[in-house]
This record gives sequence, structure tokens and C-alpha cells, in this order.
Amino acid sequence: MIINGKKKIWSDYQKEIPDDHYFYVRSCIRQNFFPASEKLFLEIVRDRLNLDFYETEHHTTCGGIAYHSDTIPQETVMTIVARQFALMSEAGYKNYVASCITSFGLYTEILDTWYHYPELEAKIKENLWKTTRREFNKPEYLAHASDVVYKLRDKIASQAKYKLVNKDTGKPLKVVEHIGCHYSKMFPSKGVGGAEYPYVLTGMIESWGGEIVDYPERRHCCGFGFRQYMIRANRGYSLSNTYKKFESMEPFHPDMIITNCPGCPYFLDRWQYVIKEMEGKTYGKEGQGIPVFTYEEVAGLVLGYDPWYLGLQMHQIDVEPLLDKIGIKYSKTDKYLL
Amino acid sequence: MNKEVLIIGGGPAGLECASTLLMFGYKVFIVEKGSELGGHLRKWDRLFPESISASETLERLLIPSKKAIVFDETEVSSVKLKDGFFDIILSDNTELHVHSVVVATGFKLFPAEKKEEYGYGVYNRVITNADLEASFKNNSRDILQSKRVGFVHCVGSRDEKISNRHCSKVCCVTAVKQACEFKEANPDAEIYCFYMDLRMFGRGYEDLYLKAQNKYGIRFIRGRVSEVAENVDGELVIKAEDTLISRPLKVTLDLLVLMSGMSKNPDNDQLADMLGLDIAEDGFFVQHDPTINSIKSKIKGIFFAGTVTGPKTIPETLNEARSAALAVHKYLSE
Amino acid sequence: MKERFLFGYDPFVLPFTLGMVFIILYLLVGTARIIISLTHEEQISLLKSLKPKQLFKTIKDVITDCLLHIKIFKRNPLLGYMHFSIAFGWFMLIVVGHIEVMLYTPQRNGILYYPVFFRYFVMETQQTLRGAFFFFLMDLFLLMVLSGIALAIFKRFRSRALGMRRTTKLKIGDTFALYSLWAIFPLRLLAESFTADISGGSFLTKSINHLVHGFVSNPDNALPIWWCYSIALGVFLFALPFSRYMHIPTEILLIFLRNAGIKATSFRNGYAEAEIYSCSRCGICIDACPMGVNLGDIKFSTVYTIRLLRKRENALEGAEKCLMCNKCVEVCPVGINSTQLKLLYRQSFNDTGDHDFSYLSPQNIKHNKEKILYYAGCMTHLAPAIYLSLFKILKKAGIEYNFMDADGSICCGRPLMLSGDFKGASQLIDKNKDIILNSGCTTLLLSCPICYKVFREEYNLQGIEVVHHSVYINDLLNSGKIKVDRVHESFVFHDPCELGRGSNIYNEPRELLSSIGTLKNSPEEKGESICCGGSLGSLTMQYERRKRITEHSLSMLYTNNPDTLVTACPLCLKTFSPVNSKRTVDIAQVVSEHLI
Amino acid sequence: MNNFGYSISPSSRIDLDKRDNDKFTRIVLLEPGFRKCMACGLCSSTCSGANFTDVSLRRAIEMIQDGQEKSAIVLLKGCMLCGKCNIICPRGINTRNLIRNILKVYMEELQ
Repeated sequence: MIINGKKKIWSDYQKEIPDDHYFYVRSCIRQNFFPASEKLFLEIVRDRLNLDFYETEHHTTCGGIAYHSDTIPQETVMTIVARQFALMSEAGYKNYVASCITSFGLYTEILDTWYHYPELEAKIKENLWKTTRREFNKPEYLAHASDVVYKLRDKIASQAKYKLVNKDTGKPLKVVEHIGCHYSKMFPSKGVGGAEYPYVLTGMIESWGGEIVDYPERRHCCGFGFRQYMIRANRGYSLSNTYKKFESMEPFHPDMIITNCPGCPYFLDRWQYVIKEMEGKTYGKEGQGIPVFTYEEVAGLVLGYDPWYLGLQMHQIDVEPLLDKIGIKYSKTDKYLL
Repeated sequence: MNKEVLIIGGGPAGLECASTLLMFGYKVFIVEKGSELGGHLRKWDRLFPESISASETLERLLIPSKKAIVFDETEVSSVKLKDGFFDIILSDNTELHVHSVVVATGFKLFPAEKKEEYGYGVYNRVITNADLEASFKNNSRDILQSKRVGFVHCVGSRDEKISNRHCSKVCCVTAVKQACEFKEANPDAEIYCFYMDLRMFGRGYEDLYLKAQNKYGIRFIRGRVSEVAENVDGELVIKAEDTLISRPLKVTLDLLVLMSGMSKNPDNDQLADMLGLDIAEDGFFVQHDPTINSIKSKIKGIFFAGTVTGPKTIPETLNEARSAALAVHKYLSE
Repeated sequence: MKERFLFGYDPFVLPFTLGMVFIILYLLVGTARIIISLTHEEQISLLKSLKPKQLFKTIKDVITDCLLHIKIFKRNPLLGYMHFSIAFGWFMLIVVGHIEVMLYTPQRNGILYYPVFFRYFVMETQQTLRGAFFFFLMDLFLLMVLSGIALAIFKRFRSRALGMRRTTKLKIGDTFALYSLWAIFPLRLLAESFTADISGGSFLTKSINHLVHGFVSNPDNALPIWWCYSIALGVFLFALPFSRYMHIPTEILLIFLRNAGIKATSFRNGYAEAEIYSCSRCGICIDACPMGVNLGDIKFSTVYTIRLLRKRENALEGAEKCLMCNKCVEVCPVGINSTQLKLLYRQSFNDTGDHDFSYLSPQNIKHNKEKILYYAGCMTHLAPAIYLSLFKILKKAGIEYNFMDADGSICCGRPLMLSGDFKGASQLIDKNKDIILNSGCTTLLLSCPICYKVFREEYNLQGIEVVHHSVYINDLLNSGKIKVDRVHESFVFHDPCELGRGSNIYNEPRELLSSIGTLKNSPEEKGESICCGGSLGSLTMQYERRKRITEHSLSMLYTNNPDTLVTACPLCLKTFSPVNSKRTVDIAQVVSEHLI
Repeated sequence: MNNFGYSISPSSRIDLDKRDNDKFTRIVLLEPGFRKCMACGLCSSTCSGANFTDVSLRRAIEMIQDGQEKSAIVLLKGCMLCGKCNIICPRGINTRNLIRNILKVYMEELQ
């Protein structure tokens, strides 16, 4: 692996990311899978780094899952998104940040479609007015929550209590980073580092002391795949993709997996259990499996939050072995008492 | 007073055009951006289809053009057309007053790192055809000892996504030539060629293809390579499809050679503005009359020679250079 | 004549006698073994063939083949004389020798060695006309054999003079027998000349006696020569079973078996064993074999393959490369059906029948009786001009036909059979047979000789006339159903192996062509026609070598430079046309182009 | 093992590293023309068997080169060895010899 070859590619895809005054929109499903992530994101940016992140309870789903599962047409989903932008303009913000990758991909796609077909934008403007009597204007800058954390990674590192380093061997932890496909595969220029070697999570890992693992199936789908897992008949197909990824990363013996999307951590985490049940195969050391985190959870760990406060007990794969590796203190007894 | 001609570009096209013009008795200037004459030919080891020596070929081009006045490491800064003359100012601000200009700035090898999924510049065992030619030239054992080798055709050609829709014409036959040469250098190498269409159009090319299959046992897989990755031992994992039985396939290789195609010379745009010529969508100069008179430009007195107007083999380039010289001679004797 | 020694015995006779006893026992055991390994019916038909009428024919065959070597005479008189002189001369020496013993020393009748060394054991008391006559006969036949031996030695060094480009490379067993055979008769001459003054002789032995009288006069000089003579005979007899000359006794047995109608069913035992041992390795088949044009393949000619079979070594490479064109069988003076042996040998390896022909569901085709059923075969689909011309002729003759395999044929089975896979072939044969029999046709017309041969020999379609299109068109012409105009175009006809040698059809195509234009012949045609090179018989031959055979065959066909090359087989047509710069056509095309 | 009503579908991807190389070299020795095949499809289109069922030498050769012997054998079991492909092959490959040897070499292990 020639590192500066990668650095050269990353340099082609740097995008400037404002670090303040954002209108924050939550994901519909991330809170059920990883409860603390979004709350932690707001806590870090607002309390720790006292930045202005506004959030309103009136915003809805972005309609992404319905759109990708072909249950609603594009114009309907555009109108929903237009309403979100309307809430943003009403709140007086210009930078829009989405917590979910699918939303980020959807917003980028819609903005790009409007760019090429302004007449469609005008039609949606009219739809929104007819249905909600609201008007909207497009955000000046669209970011994903991981872009923001990437931008603030060094600030977080400066306040960090722990490092992604194995406290016994002193070697950096081997971390697999998995980027949600809708982050940069559809619009490479919109992702930090492009589509082939996105740098948004790598940047965080490196600044927090870890070392990334580059395995052959790193860009393969995590197995979420929308309409695959919904229908039981297809669910095996979704599972097989995750299986292929784990088979490919196994020889590298990664310590943990970090993702920036709602579905990937959930499936990479849950399918390990199903694979163990169906095939009797596990991938971590001594059958413990590889723990899967969202970047917010890792930021929380590094900053020293109590693991159970971060809701890590909701994970399928136990995180304790990793915590011991990093040396994070936690109480064994009140794992489920908090 | 013999008339003066400026040739922009000191590659095979420029040199051959110069030697022919010298033969006609013109005074010839050659402006070469690089430090040495010969262009890409200087980097090659052997040329298809009979693997003749590239350096000898270069010598045979350099000698007759020795009397041309060469400005190396210089470029054209400005051109003014004034009643049949061209006032040229070079980057070392010498001034030339010539009667005709021949544009022979050639091509640029497609930068293979642009195809990120192939990992050129990221994986150490991924090289390009130019690198392999260099390895043959200085016999670098490390490369030539690789056991399992793959050649990827159409890198940077026939690819909408990097706006190179054209076929670069010479990479198929170069890949087969290099594959045979590799097998000769390392007889127990296992060699695969991943192709979409094998365009062995020239004379003697099909025999080379047959020899590659029959004598050297090189395996041709019809399917373009989609991704390259490194496995835990640093070997390359290649993903493609065998489209002849429509089954995806993967293979682990020790060396991957990317056949970079011929793409436009980036200086063309600036040069085109100076000369008042147009650039086609594929980045090569627009020929005034591509069928009858492929060396003519739309401006009287300016002519083209070689790969500046699109991919060509070296024999074709030399022929075009000579016909450009003839056209200059005809133009200047009107 | 009077006996010189009391007991009529001397130790020097021992080598010969032992040799003789050995070879007689060997032959008895061998013959018994072969006859035992025959099937019951074969043994009965062998017995039946001993009835006088058939026995007379067999004896006539033995004389013409084994003694006179008529077949070799036809090929090359000098070569024929060489074989004839040695065989016939030696036979007469033995016969006359026995007569002399019966006349002059009856008491020694039945002693094995006595007639051979008669001249040593007797003394000429008075010269009688009868004695002189016998001496003259003996010297005459001895001279005849010596002339044959001289020719044989000469052939070994300059075989071309006797019409043979190449002769067989000899193995150790052969060289021993060969040199001892060459030594026997000169030694006999010397021996008999030495004792000529005592026991008499004729023009040959007497004159040599006078020549070397000084040396000969002292009697104990004669004995060593007689010793050498006996040893030479002994060595020859002991080496016989391991040499090519085993062919002398075995061919007689072979002729008996053949005339009894017995055929080879295994590649090594029974009738095949007789064939293998009666191969004299004369090498005539080497020149005949078309493969010889590629020097590397000469080692696969029939003589060497049979030698490998005889030594029970692996002969598969040669057996699978052979074109199975039957030219070696045609020219073989002993008439060994080596192609059949090779086919049976292939069968022992390849008869797996491991195919999946379940997809061949029996299609029953609508066919009414008056119409003839035409079967094109796989290869003809690659040369549609053949069946289109054929249909034009049939229409002209007002004959209705039904094109059985119009949309793709079930293969006739012969290519699979030629590869040795009889089980696989029979599956195809059954499928085709169902279709043909269900169709109720009375005539099955074929344009491919390969199909024609298997339909005729393996399908046994009772009541259905199987006919090749060259014969059928010729009949149409003779019966006036079609007329052709005469042109002064010259043709040469290439006899496809499976039509000529394979099915004995030589004249009809020639009649047909002579009625249209002038037919030119080629140096090697009819039974000796050279295979086109494309033969399905060869399983392993590569294209470059086939092409050289095609070029050689073409050069022969064009010796009298005809305008057009005509053949009657789609495979020959497809093999010749790309290589032949001039026009190659099927016989049906010639006729259809000149119909009036 | 537990069954949840769906299963992991095995990868359909061919792995060229797992090809049985010594059988492959044996075939090349038995029929050197094997490597000259340029997959032009003339043999499979003229095939007598192909009129009735799925026989294709072109695909079989490609499969053998990819190490998919079992599916290659299925494609050749219907071959009647009639020789049309032999005549028509533009590269002069002895296709009959090739088919015969593929079946022989790869069927050995099945017996």
C-alpha cells in the first residue's frame, strides 16, 4: 500500500465544510438502533464545542426509505424535502446537516436534479405552497453529520481522554471504516476523499490514534440494501452480502468497525449473530465477534463518556473486550441498570 | 534564401517531418518542451509487432534530422499570422519568422491513477504499460519475476466517465506484445489479458495474437476489470466477469499492468488558442479535411503530423509526418 | 549312391535338429492356442471349410499367395520374383531333397535331418542319368534361392530399385533371423561343393568343387562348413518365432481361417493373432500410407503398429492417429485387415458409451411409400450445393423425395464408431433406425459415403435399398430418366476412402463422369486413391499435418492436369476446396450443371 | 444450526486460483490446439447436437479454462462426435480430439 498515493487522491476531493450555524435534521431509524448517537452529536457540538446547531421538532422523515423502496414517487419525496428546507429557512439557517446517510444522499440527488431541471424545482415550489402554504429556499451548504465531526475531529482529539490504541501493545487499533453508499458513491465530489477511498471516517480514526484496514471488499454493500431485507425471501441475499464482507476482512483481524450510516452498523452488528447461529462462524478473537460503532459513539468513548450512557449495551456484539483493550473504565454490574 | 519552417514537438512525427523538410532544403526549427528529442519513443523498449528495438528506431530518426535547429525545454509563447508569415515568440523569447508551422505535439499517456478503482499509485504491484516497458529496458528483476501477471486493456480509453470515448488503437497489440515478451523473460509466468474487444487490426498482429495463445499460453478473458484490491499478503485481487459464460470471476495476481491509452496532450488547448485552431471533443486537434488531407489545418500554412490528431501507430505517424512535409513543400512552392 | 557312415549321424546335425524340433512344437502349440480361442461357430465353419471343394480353393490360395506371391508380382515384378524365388526355391529344395532320400537311402526315411544334409552322408558310386537329373534340379533350385537372397541383400541397401521408397526398420529378433537366412544358402552351396567330388553335384556345386579343389581335397576341411550350415539353420529356426519370418508358417493357417469366413473380434487373440503373426513386415504398407508425407508420422504406419500389438506394447498413439483409410489393407500382400485391428484396439480404450443422447426423442416423420427417403448427414449440411443439386436432378427425373434430416441430422454413428465408442454409436444407430423403419420407405438415398457404409453394414435395414447418390444418379442416367449434354471439360475423380475401398464403388461415378466430359485418371486411384486428409478416422492428427496430406493427394490428382476435381463425399469436398486453387465439386453438382 | 427461513447464498463468483492446473495441462498436452481457441462460436453454431439440446464446445472450453469442469462436461455429454466443428474451426483446432479428451480426463474422477 502506497500511502501518499491515497493522500494524492484524497487531495482531489477536499470540500470546505462550515463548522457553525447548522439546521440539524435527525434520522428516523438511527435512534432505535443506536439511541445515543444523535443526542451525543448535539451534546458534543453544543456543550463541548458550543456551536450553534438548531433543531425543530416539526421536521419529518426525509422519505428516503420509502423512495428507495419504490413506495412513493420522486415528486412526493421532493415535496417532503422542500418542506424541510422551508423549516430551515423559517428558522433562519443556511447550512443544513442531516444525521442520516440516506437522507444526505437523497438531498444531494434532489438538489442536483433541481440544478439540471429548474422547471421541476418550480413545480415542487408550487406543490409545497398548495399543500402547506410554505415557501422554501435551498440550503447554501448541505453537510452530513460525519462531515461536521470530521471537521471538528482535531478539536475532539484535543479534549480526548482515550486513544484508539491498544493499551497493552501500544499499537494503534486496527479499524475497519465503512462508508454508507449514498454518502459518496452517487456523487463522489460530494464526499470527503471521493468514492474509492473516502477520507471522512479515516480522518477521524487517524486523528484519534487508530489505523485503518484496507480489505478487498471494503466498498461492498453492508447488506442493508432497502428492499432486500424487507422481504423475507430476499433477506438471505442481504445476509450474503454482509457474509462476503466479513469473509474478506477476516484475514486482517480488525479490532472494531466504524460507520456513518443508519443501516450499516445495524446490519454489520446484527448479522454477525445470525451468521453465528446459522453457520456457527464468528469473526473476532475467541468467538467474541467484531464490535460495530457509529462515529458519534466513538467520539463519545474517546472523550471519556460512560459507555453505558452512550447506550453501547444496545449493541448485539458486546463492546467490553474493546473497552478493555483501549483501557476505558466501566462498571460491569450496572450495564443494564442505568 | 530557403524558407523557414517551425515544427512544434520533437517526437517521432516532428523528427521525421524535419528530416524530410531538410531534404527539400528548408531551414527547420524544432521546439521541444522536454529536455530530449524522441518523445515517448525514448521510453519504449521494443515496438510491435516484431519487437524491434525502440532505441535503434529513434537513432534512425535522429540522424537525418540532426541539421534542424532545436530549441529544447522551450515552448511557443505567442504566434502572430501576418500576410503569409508567422511571427513566433518562444518561451526563451527568441523570435522566429517562419513561413509554415507543423504541429506535432503528440499525445499524453492517460494518467492511470485517474482510474482509482485500479489502484495505480496506491497498490505497489499495479504498474502501467509505460512502467513495464521501462522494466524491460532496464531488466528490473523484481517486476519480471512476478509469477501471475494480468494485463488490463482499455484503461482510459472507450470510457465515458473520464471523457475518453475514443479507442486508443495501439494498446491491444502492445498488451499482447508485452505479454509475449514477459513470458519470454519469465517462462513460468501465468499471464491473463482482460479485454473487451481485441483490436488486432494491423498486419502481423493476428499472428502475434495466435503466438501469444499457442506458444505462450496466455489466457484471454473477455471482460473488463472492475476492481482491484490488495489482500492481506499484499497480492492483488482482480474482479472481472468472463462475459463468454456470463459468470463473475476473481483471480489473485502478483502484478497488474494497466494499458493506458492515448489521451489528449493538455497543452493542446493553449496551443490551439495561439494558433487559432479548434480542439475536438476528444481533445485532439480538428482536421480540416480528415479524409482527403488529414494533415491540413483550417489555417493555410499550418499542418498537423502524428498523434496530435488522434491515436496512431509509429509507422502511421512517420507516414503522416512525411506527407505533412510534402504538404508544406507544396504550400511553400505555390 | 551309398552311405558313407554307418549310423548316418554326425554331431553337426544337432543345431539344425534342435531348431527344427523347437519350431515344430512351437507351431503346434501356437496353432492349437489360436483354434481354441475361436468361438464355437467359428470352429464349426473351420471344419466345414475342410470339405474337398473348399479345401481345393484354400490350397490353391496357399500356393498362389505363399509360394508364388502373385500379389507382390502385380505390384512390382522384381520384388515379386525376389519373394517367389526364395519361397518357391526353398520349398522345392525340401521336396526334391526328400525324394532323393526316398530313392537312394529309403532306410533313412523320416529322419529329420537326413534330407537336409543328404550330400554329406552319401557317396556317389556311379553316375546315373537319374542321379544327374536330381543333382541338376537341386543345384537349379539352390541357384534360384541364391538369386532371391542376392536381391534381398541389394534391397536392404537400395530399396527404391525394387519399387519401395522405404523399408521397415528392423528390431533385434528380425536382424538375427535375417542374417541367418542370408547365410543359410551360401553355406549350403559351399558345403555341398566341398563334398561334391565324393557325393556328386551338378553344374553349380561341381564347378565350385573344381575351382577350390586344392583346398577341398583334404576331407576334414568340409566338416566345419557343414557345421556352419547347420548352425545357420538352427539360429534361423530358433529366431523364427521372434522375427518377421514367422509369417511363413502362420500365413498358411491364416488362409485356412480366412476362407472359413472367420473375422477378427478382438485385437489380439484368435483370428487377430493369426493376422498379427502372419505380418511379414515387408514394409509395402509404409509407402502406401498417406501419413508418410509427414516424416514424423512414418513410425505410425501399420507395420509398426502391428509389431507393437504383437509385442503387447501400447500402440494407442499410432492406432488413434491412423486415418483408417484402408489403403494399407488394400496393398497388403498377406491381406491383413489392420484397420479392423486398430478399430478393435481403440474400442478396448474408448468404448465408454458415456453420452447423454436422451434428447434424441424419436421424431416420426410423415413419409409415404412411393417417395425415396434422403438422408443428408451432418457433413452434407456444410456443403448444401450437394443436396440442392441432387434435388434438382430428382425433380428433373420426376422422383419425389423426403428430406429426412432437413432441420439438423442425428449423426449416423460412424464417426463415434471410428473413435471406438461402439456403445455410443449404437445409441445413435437405434434412434435413426426407428425413424427410417417407421417411415416405411423402400429406398434410402445417401450423399455421404461415411453414412452409406454404416447404414449398409450396421443398420441391417431389411427390405430397404440403401444407395449412394453417385450410383443412384448413374442408374437414372442409364435408365434414361435424366439426360446430360456432353462438354469437353476434363474431370478427375477422387475415390473417397469409404466409397471405394470402404464400399467397393469405383465404376459408377466414372461412368457418370465419362458420359458428361472426358475423365482423366491419376497415378494412384480406385483402390489406391490417396486419402484427402480430412478423414474422421484419425482422432488426433493436427490440421497442419492433415493439410500436407491434402496437398499431396491434390498433386497426385492433378498430374494429368484436369479442369475440375470431382469427388462424391462432403468431407472430401470440404477438405479439398479450401486448399485446391482450382474448382472442387461433388459429382451431383457436375450432373445438375449439365442436365438437359 | 438455526434456520431463520432464509439462507446465505453461496457466491457465484469463479475463483481462478482454485483451477485444477494439472488436469488443464494434461488436456493441453493431449490437444495442443486447445489454447488457440478464440471463442468465435463457429463450432457451437454448426453443432449437430446443438439442434436438439444445449451442446456448446465454445462455452465448454471457456468453462474448462475457468476451472468449471462439471458444467463443461454437461455441455459436452450430448456431443455425437460427428466432426462438423472440426471442419469449420478457423483456428484449425482438432475439436473432436479436444472433446474426447475433456470427457476422458474430467470423467476419470467421477468413475
